[in-house]
Amino acid sequence: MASLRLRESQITKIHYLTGILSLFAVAIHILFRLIMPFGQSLSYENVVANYHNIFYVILLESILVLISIHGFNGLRIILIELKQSPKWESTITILVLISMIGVIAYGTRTIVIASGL
Amino acid sequence: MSNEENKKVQLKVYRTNYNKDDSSHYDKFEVPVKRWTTVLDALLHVKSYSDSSVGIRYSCRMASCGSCGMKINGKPSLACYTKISELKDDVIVCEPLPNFPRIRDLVSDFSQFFSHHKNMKPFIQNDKVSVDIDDKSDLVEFEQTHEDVDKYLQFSYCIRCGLCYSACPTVATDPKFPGPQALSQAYRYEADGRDNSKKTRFNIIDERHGIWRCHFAGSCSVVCPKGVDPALGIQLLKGHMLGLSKNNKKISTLRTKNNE
Amino acid sequence: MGTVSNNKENNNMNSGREGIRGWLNPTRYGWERVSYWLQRLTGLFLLVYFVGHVYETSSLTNGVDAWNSMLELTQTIGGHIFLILVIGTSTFHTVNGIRLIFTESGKGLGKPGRPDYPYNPSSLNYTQKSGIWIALLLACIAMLYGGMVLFGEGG
Amino acid sequence: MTETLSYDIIIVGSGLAGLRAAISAASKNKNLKIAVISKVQAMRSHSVSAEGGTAAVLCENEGDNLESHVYDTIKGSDFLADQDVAERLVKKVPYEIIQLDRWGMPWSRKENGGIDQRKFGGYSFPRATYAQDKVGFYEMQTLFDTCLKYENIVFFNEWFCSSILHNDGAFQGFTCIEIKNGHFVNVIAPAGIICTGGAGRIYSFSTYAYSSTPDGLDMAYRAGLALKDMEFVQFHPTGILPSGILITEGARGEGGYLINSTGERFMKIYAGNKLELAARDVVSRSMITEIQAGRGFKHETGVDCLKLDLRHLEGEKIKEKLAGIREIGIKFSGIDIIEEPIEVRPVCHYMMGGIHSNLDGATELNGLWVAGEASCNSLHGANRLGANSTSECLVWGTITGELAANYSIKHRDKSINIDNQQISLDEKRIYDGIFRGRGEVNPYEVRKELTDTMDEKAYVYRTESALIEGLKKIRHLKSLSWKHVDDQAKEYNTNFINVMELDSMLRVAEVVLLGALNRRESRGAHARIDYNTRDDNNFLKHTLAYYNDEGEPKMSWHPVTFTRYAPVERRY
Ligand SMILES: Cc1cc2nc3c(=O)[nH]c(=O)nc-3n(C[C@H](O)[C@H](O)[C@H](O)COP(=O)(O)OP(=O)(O)OC[C@H]3O[C@@H](n4cnc5c(N)ncnc54)[C@H](O)[C@@H]3O)c2cc1C
Ligand code: HEM
Ligand code: SF4
Ligand code: F3S
Ligand code: FES
Repeated sequence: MASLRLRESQITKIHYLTGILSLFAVAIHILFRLIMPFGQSLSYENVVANYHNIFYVILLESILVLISIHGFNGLRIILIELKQSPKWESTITILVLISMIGVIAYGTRTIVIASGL
Repeated sequence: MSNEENKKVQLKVYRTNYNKDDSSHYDKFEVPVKRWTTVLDALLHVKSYSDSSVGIRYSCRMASCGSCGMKINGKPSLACYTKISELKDDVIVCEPLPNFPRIRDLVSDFSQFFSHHKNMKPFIQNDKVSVDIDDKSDLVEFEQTHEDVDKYLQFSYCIRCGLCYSACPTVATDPKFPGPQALSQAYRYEADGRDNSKKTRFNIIDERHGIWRCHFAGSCSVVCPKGVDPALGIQLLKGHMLGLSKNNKKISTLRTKNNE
Repeated sequence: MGTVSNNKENNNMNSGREGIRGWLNPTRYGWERVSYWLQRLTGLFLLVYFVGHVYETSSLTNGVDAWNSMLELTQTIGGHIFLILVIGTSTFHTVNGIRLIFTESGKGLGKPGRPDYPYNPSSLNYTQKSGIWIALLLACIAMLYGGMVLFGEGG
Repeated sequence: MTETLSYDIIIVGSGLAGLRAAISAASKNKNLKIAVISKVQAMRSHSVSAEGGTAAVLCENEGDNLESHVYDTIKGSDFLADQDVAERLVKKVPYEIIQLDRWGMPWSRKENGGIDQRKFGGYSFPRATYAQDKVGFYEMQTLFDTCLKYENIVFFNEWFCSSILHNDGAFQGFTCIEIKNGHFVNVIAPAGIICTGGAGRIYSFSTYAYSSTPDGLDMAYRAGLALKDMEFVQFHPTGILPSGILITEGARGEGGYLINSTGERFMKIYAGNKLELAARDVVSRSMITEIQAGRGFKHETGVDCLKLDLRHLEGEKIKEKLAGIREIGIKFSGIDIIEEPIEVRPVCHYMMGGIHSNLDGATELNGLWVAGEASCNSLHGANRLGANSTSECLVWGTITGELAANYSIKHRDKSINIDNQQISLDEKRIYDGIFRGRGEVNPYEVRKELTDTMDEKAYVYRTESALIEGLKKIRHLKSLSWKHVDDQAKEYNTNFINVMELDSMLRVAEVVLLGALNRRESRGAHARIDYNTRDDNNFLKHTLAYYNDEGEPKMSWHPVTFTRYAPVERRY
């Protein structure tokens, strides 16, 4: 386990990188919705249609992964600054990891089903 | 000017003695002030003529020893460096520095703060030149230009008053975080060309509660009375550690005597 | 080196730490502190929204009715206000986040040098402050725009 | 029974001298356990306030030489310096400067990357090594940080030493009060070094930190050691009003002028060659003469003063080399020295006297050394040259640290039998006499009167009648019932410490006045109006004062050591 542990500087790099990458990904995601009138963009057919475009699927999946990593790491940062004890910290790390994986898995499930892969 | 002659202000001083389970409270004192009266002067006036039991730490009275940090009207400040006339207020509230364990009244415990500093290995390490002079007949100094000195000089003038430590929001919740003072000292030695220790300090601060717990809140630099700008040192150090900026210090070598 | 001190009877000493109140109050110490506070708050808010959003879209898997009833939930005044907030916070968080990535790598903070009295720390310079102001401004503009789009279309 | 802690070497004081001694001893042998006891936190010692420079001969190939530094020091001392001591200082100090550089001292640099030096009063070559105008601060920081390398140095921050324990002429340890919790603790060791610094707080108008009280001197004095040459108190020409904070001599070294109310550079009358850069005693006397002749200014507090003019230096030069005093001027005097001349007045700045010691810094007690301003190895004689004091602290810090380490290693295995009676007597003196005393007079008022008396009666110029009045006043104050501490808490009781300090001030002030009274001549910083010339026939000797339980201090004399330089008249 210990060898798997990332240095904080590496985590910080990942945090910054996921932040920047998700900016681009989200930008495209939103653009997709702005190319048609806003109201229509949310209709079931349009949304599902999007899910059948493989590039869009990859885009969505990467947004999901990037933001989950970035966001939950952000949460971890805040929580370990709040209270310090080995127990609290490992609990936090594990919980955050589980939630992160959970959200990614749950989102991926949506993508997989909706895209009919 | 004449109404300034007998001007008085009210000093509200935080009082408590933790070992005695005193409940904390504020005592109020009237003190005469002049144009140049500092908060320290006023407190010492109280101590001499009103209540000798007020606990304060002080020494140099010229902002160079770092003893007299306290929260004055809500802001961490040096008592000897804050003139009452500057505060533009008739009530001066003195409280102990936040984020330090309290001993008594305005006196706080600095042991943890000092040990953070010590953990940074704040001394020159050099594997090429012996730092301790062995041969006393061969005395040469390191060669450093003005530019070399300017890289670290600013951070050298930290008087360890702890004001930055008490203003930092991370320190407020994380006692393991070294704090702006210690981290800026780590940068001071990293930036000094006489030090060529590679990455030892990086390893010390690249920890879960290390340098990355600074989020550039900048409050440390806001309160620093000496222009140290710890926030700057810390961010520069982060840049070096991320590999996003190069530490462009020149490794100093000993001067050769005959090139004068 | 060590330091001698007798800590036996100091167990009840008040730690003096400001604790969470330390960062809950952003009104002291200037704009950088505000930026720090907003970056956190917006980050947390976005995380909540993000998790919600992932849950929201999962209704896709349950067919068109589930999706539409989920949409109805968000197409309310409250839902729109929430969305506008998301637009604002994400704009601020993104713009300020990019600024922070630069500053926290030591860029744009000025160079160390001899400090002259009265001291003006170079890291608290106006480029940085305007970065914060611009992020705030853009967030407002984005919210206005978002409001126009959302409420403009018969919301 | 009081608690006892045992170490190999105890250093009292964490100023320049104390820290240098600690490093010197610690590097000698990694197994020696070294205790550094200080009544303030280590880095808060008075030495951080030193501004101007540290004198050393570094540029021999540019025309400086060791002999010239020796002679300048001796001439500055008005020939009362022990000449072998001056020689030793000059020989050793270049090493200290370079060693500090290796340890990270931010010395100011020349264009070629070497260490720069500036002019200082009384020297025939620019010899003051400087780091902006915060020399003492940077030196302290460098030494303190270097101390952190040594695991065998232990700091006792905020411990107040009250007495020396000794037996059979040998040092044994100190009794101390841990300020944080009021505990009374003995710290014992075979070897000790006293580095408690100067005592300038016996004057009201003083450049010193509030912590510079004579408790260290008094501790030695009560243990039967002599105080030497205490009448020689240096008045620095440029203290600002009203606080007494120092404007470094470096300001004149960089080219500042002293002007009187007619705008004249009056120093040309008194020291035609060196002008403002004559030795400090000369400049201070000239200033008082000007003021008495009615050519002074009145400060808004009503005190007479003169002005220091730095306007003709460029702003950039001031910002680069005198940044600290510019800040001090703006903050504490409301004057930016780039734009306006600043009001100054001679101010108590240094005590040439101290605990009697020999060339090695050894005292009359075996196993006890003194270093720094607390010591009087007679380096400075009747007047110290600026920048020679930090040099002294460094050199004798190193010497005594090494000697104490050797001594301690030799005497390590001998067990120390402390005399419990001594301890209980001391406890009685402190707790029954002072802490639980029943005085009615406010000790802070007594202190104020004492320091005002010193300001008035033992200032730059002295007369027999004033000194006698002063002595009477001090003895009167001493006899008042002031011994009591209002604050009876144990924890961080600064009231208690203040009263302990006052106790020592009263004794040491008496020695200063008595010494001044006995020395019927004018020499160096000691200027008597009624005996206005130097009298080498009768007074080319050091004053010694020994404590006497029953009454007046016992005064005696001690010869001056000469090597090569015969006394001549001093001119600048
Ligand atoms: C404003 C100013 C500027 C100066 N500038 C210069 C300069 O430019 N160049 C120069 O050469 N010299 C200068 N000097 C003189 C020089 O600074 C001092 O002589 C020197 O710093 C003394 O150092 P020290 O180590 O002997 O003692 P200090 O630094 O005074 O330290 C004394 C130590 O003893 C401790 N102590 C005292 N009593 C007790 C006790 N009872 N129990 C425990 N601890 C105790 C104190 O806590 C302190 O740590 C200046 C002096 C002043 C006042
Ligand atoms: C889109 C571009 C984004 C960028 C450029 C970005 C950038 C950043 C940066 C640089 C930080 C670190 C701040 C610091 O160290 O103090 C940060 C923190 C954070 N971000 Fe983002 N972020 C982005 C999007 C998001 C999103 C969508 C979320 C929500 C899921 C999010 C959640 C967080 C959280 C919770 C923090 C922690 C707050 C803290 O450390 O103080 N971020 N972000
Ligand atoms: S960085 Fe500034 S505020 Fe912090 S301890 Fe040093 S001098 Fe004080
Ligand atoms: S206040 Fe704290 S968060 Fe960083 S910039 Fe200063 S250390
Ligand atoms: S008393 Fe030294 S900094 Fe205020």
